Amino acid sequence: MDFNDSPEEAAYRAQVREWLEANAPKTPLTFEDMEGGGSMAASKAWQAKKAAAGYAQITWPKEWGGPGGTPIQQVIFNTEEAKYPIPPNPFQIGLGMCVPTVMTFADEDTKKRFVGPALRGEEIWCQLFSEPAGGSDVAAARTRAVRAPDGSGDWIIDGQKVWTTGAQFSSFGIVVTRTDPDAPKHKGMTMFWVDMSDPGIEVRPIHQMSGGSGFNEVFFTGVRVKDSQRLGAINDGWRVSLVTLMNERLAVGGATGAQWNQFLEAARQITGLDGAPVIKDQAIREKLADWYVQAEGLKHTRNRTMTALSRGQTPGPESSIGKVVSALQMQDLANTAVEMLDQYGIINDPDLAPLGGAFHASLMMAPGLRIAGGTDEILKNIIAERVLGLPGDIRVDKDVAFKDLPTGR
Amino acid sequence: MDFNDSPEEAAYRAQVREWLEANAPKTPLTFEDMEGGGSMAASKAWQAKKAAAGYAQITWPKEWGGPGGTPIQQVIFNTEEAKYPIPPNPFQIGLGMCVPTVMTFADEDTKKRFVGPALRGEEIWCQLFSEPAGGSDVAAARTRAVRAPDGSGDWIIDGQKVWTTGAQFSSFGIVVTRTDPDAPKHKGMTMFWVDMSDPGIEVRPIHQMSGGSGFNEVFFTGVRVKDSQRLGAINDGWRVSLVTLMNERLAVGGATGAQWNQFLEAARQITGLDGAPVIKDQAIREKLADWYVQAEGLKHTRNRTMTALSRGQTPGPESSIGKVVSALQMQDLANTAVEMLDQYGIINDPDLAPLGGAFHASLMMAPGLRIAGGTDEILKNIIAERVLGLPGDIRVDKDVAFKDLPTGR
Amino acid sequence: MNFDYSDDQKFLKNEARKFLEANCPTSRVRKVLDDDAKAYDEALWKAVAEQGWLGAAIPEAHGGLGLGHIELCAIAEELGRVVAPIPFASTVYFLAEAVMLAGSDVQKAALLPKIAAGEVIGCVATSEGPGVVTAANLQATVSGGKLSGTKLPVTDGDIATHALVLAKENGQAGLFLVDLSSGVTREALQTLDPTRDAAKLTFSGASAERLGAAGEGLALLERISDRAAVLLAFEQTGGADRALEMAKAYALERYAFGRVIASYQAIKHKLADIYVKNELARSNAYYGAWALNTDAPELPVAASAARIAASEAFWFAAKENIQTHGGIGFTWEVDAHLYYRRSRQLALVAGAPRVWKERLVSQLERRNIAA
Amino acid sequence: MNFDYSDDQKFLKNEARKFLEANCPTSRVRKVLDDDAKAYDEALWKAVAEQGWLGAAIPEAHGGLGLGHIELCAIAEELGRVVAPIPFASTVYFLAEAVMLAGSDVQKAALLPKIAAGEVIGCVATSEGPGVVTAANLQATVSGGKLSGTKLPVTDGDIATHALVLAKENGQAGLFLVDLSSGVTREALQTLDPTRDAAKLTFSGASAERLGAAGEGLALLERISDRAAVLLAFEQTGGADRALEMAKAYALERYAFGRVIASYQAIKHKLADIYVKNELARSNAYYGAWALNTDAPELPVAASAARIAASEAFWFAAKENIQTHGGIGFTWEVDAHLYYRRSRQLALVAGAPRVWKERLVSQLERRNIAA
Repeated sequence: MDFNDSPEEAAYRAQVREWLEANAPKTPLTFEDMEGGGSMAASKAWQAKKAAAGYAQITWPKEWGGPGGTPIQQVIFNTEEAKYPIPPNPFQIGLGMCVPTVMTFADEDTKKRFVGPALRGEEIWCQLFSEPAGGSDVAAARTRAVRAPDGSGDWIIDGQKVWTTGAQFSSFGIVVTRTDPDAPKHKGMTMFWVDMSDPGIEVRPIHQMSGGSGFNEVFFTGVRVKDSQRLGAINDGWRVSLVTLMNERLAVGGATGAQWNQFLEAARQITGLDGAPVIKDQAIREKLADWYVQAEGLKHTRNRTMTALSRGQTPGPESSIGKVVSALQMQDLANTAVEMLDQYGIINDPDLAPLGGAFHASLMMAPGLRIAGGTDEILKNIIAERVLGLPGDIRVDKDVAFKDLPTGR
Repeated sequence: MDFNDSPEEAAYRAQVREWLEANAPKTPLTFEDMEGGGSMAASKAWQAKKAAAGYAQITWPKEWGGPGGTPIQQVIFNTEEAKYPIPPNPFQIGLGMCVPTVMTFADEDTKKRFVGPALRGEEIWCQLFSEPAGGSDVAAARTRAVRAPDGSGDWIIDGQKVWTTGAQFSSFGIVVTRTDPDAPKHKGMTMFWVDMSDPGIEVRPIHQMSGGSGFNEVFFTGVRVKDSQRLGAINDGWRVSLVTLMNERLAVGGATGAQWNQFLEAARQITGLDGAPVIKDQAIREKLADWYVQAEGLKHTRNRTMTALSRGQTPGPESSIGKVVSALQMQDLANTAVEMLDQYGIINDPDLAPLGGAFHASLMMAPGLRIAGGTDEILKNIIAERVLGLPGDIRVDKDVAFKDLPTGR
Repeated sequence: MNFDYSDDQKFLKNEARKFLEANCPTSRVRKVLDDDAKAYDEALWKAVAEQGWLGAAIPEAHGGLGLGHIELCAIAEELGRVVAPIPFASTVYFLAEAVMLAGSDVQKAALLPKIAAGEVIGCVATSEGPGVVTAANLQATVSGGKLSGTKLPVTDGDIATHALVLAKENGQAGLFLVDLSSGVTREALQTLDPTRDAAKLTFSGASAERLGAAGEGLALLERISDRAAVLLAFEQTGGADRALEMAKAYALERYAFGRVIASYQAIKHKLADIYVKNELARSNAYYGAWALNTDAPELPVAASAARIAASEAFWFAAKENIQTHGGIGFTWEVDAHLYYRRSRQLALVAGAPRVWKERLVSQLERRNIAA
Repeated sequence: MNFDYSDDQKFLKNEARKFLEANCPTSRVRKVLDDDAKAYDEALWKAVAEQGWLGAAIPEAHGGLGLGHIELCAIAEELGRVVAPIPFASTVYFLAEAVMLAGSDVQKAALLPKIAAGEVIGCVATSEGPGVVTAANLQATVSGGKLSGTKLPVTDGDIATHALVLAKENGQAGLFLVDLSSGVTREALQTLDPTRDAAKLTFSGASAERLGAAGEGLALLERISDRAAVLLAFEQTGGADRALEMAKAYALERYAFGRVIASYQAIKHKLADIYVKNELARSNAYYGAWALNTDAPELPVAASAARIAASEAFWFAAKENIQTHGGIGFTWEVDAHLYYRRSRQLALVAGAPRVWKERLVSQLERRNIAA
């Protein structure tokens, strides 16, 4: 049990380090840099550089333009890359989920057209699955696609998608539509790729309680697409969407928001119940211990996942526990920090609140983190069913025509 | 908002106090008193006295031998009675659930035969509903009752009941049986009363992890009962059992086990992390505050229930929250107390452990308290469905013949 | 046993609910939320004054309704349900209670009628920075009846006419009544609940009259806070109940996988957990109301328990209401975050729950020794 | 990255599992549970010695297998799964580790081969009464190499041949190796886990050899406890995993309302919660194992985290396993309570989790200052 690279990994890491040292940005973008699309330009430039050097999608096979590397090589690259002040990465959903779906179901010409620009960061993709009526329930899609009445074979798409990350800067998207409402819900859907600049597609940002707008609503009004934009067979969209969702990248990312060590720092400086620093308070100390132990547990769980990758194995189910633990911790830690400030805790002005308001930001982000990408409840279902092998929830919607299913808002 | 009696209540309370002062025992039973059935004799004697004075089942109508009083009168009597060292009450399940069921469904002769002896504590009743294959699921009963082949109209009962409180000292019981396995589960059951001394009935105590044996298994082997012992129509036992369960007495009882004030006392005397008494530990203090607030919340929730009774109203749903809160608190408080002792916490010898081992006893009782009389999970379902009006769980067993239902152990 | 609102009180409460449903829909609350320049809903404040609610517990001799505190609790519960964006707590729970408890006859005569009429807005200025304010770290000073120092955050400090200020006089902590018409500069603060604004107040020689005896400012502040805590507990309970209703209503209309989500045990048990906490909070609040209304010696313990239970219940209900809503729950457009914000504002405005837990346990220790 | 058992270690672990399934079914554990006179399973102890497990981490030069600590962790995990009723922790995690860490060459030569052979049984005698033992409240005294005083509870004190005893010498706390063949009286104690017996030891002039430097007994005890904590964490994780398996198996075969109870979300999410805690515990334990095996400076922090996570996970798994079983779960006949008891025994035997939380945070404070 150690944290060492195998000889092959060490060689790869050395090569990556050398390349990064020669090519990666050394200073973060300034606010001036980021203005007027500067941030996106920097992201695209960095992606192009990585693609040229074979570091863009390391596990992609040569036929898709990748170097055909291993998952652990991707992890090594990510680890080393994170040491540099690289620009944001808006390509992941496209490269991780959308483009592989297109690659799997599209014809050779389509592949040729899309793979290169996506890999080089020239074109960004978004995934148009969720709808207002069905968040976790992708098969509840109501967005209709019907054949154009002109006999051209084209399809007309009408409906609304929601929670679409990056729609505002995406060139293309893949969209799940309902093509046979008389069939059971899983059997009447069809997948298409769409050009986001097509007339009839409108992107509106969603204003979150945290103040941010990372997600969008996307409205489809009479959007005409060619039948050649269809991915997979008609009414086979559910199976196609499963391919997309299975391509979801390994959840090796960590939690966001303020962490235990920032809490510890703040607790040293705040007056506690008896006038001593609040860090002397044993109730606070026990909470700190609990958060530390959870955070370390997650960190070393990721190490176990990476070990499996390093050994050429499929990672075990332990990789699924990350978000359900870290989102709840984020909410608890942020709330404890805010309460620790006593009356002062209501102030969230970054100039006045500790850590530039990081705890307050966490408090407002946490409710979203507990929901986005699968609610606590959905994730526990997934752990129970896929990891522990317990039965699925009883389904009442399997054998009913979609149009006859009861719906709410 | 006050805690005062209404004039009528005050008058009743004065009358009760006078009677108790003249009649209630003034000293607890000694160990010698309790030996050789002495405890049961004392219980029966006290019950007979109460019955003679009209205090046994205060809300029972005159036709059942009660004084036809109000629920709040019963509460007043209970409160005042609890101030005296009265013997245990083994009659409650019989008088609260079994006998009312008999009263509702039996003929006049049967009523005459049973009501007096039960009220006077001469005969104790037990409720034979739960079975090994179905704890919370009363309608899962497999205990068979079939007509005797001799054409007498008698029934022969075979099967096993479990979690039967007081079976070892009961004269009679009411038993749910399966009479039509071809019908759906709720439609093929029949209720009988049985004489517990009948041949073929065997009572075996259940050894609990706490060391106690408050429950029994009851085995029925070819037990013959007359058709006149049937309560309600053939195959209508589910409806009959609902009457029994609706007669469950109001959950106005408090939690058992060691409480916050005992914890506080113990925490004053135990060395904490830094050599000071552990009561100085803020983590312990916050827990104490939480337990106190919960306990006070339950106490005043009971006061709200009693207020409803006092106003002649049906108590609100708030009365259902007691056990789910107190059982979990009992487990947490006991465990914290044991951990507070550090290594010494493993010692549960009543001569060495604090409070005569009360925390350790709680620790071993709590798992049972979280289950008996409805698991935490069942109680939350009840709150969700009956109080909040949320839908019931999806039932897959409603329209299937009982014999075709899948079963485990 | 009479441990509930009376019929008259229920009638009052019901009327208050109808009034607020008509006059304080969340669209009105959002006007304060979205407008940085808007510190409170002035029209609602006037309407509430016209209802007589500001003087519900103020004696008739001082221009109030003289109803008693149970009635005020009932109103507080309804204000909490609608996350009312008005300086009710600062003015009624703190300032009016402080004046009634410790004001001179002159002060009572001068202030109480104006409070009842909505002409005076109060605020409480104790905090000076992050963490707990103590006799040792208190900086604001009164000398010769003039106050200097800085206080933040002061909820409603930007609109208040009068402040209760904790400050040192001759080296001892005292509680002072300060007229904010001069000697103070105010700076609006950015807070987590923009529907309840707060400010930084910098005093430079504002006129300050001491309330209560010299050197007993912290003890008096505790007594006032006990009274406010009970009333706040009703606001919190009202908010928690509303959050549960929102969660329940959404769970009953939202479908996932062909079923209303209210039919899933994860949601059912979550709502049951909220319900249990809310009922425990309500029962503790009732006991606090009884102690407040009868000025019982149990008040400090009862108020602490009420505040702890209500703070916990509202927080839990507010965050799990968002969770029950799923994606839409964390959008700006849905009202769930109004309750999330308010649950934090109310939990902090009169001291964080952990401060109250410590107060509770020290009192239980003393009681247990005495017993 | 190599953060898991190696193939060889997995093989060893698998063999250990097979051996214990054959040699330590719960029917064997119950023999110790039900028989007050039986302090441990002597036959199993002998068999385990024959497997070489007692000396797994003892160098070959001292009669051990010299495998290293990861292998010992693997064995500990398996012993935890079967709630083995033997003095393995006292002897191997504490006594052997103490002698290897701080013993003289003579002591090593005398004790380690006998430990490996199963001829020596160890115990740890630090506690003297309720609460935390500190330098200030420590009473046992060594004078002229002779120990007097009373220790309780001492797990395996009734069967041990040697004890590690915390006692004062010249007013300073020291850690002593004590031969229990004379100068001690033993009295069996009634404990919450009768499968792991404990005793009260009264010393009257027993021979005591100091381990480590004078006055550094508490520091040395901490270093030994760190090592033991990692190994105990594996036992706890093994127990927690087994409790989860029991709960899952029962939930998949028990029907209520026509469905296996494993199909209800309340049960599914409960088991998912157990799983999550168990995996966090396992990951922390692995890091502890790495630190133990490499004698890394991170050991104190890693050991604390491992112990805290494992104690919490086993407690949660053990109690919710009973809950999942429903009525039958709290009967004597079902094995669930064996795990409930053992979870408490293991959480307390090397100091309660709260003591470890304090240790962890003081170290994080120091590290954060240093960083």
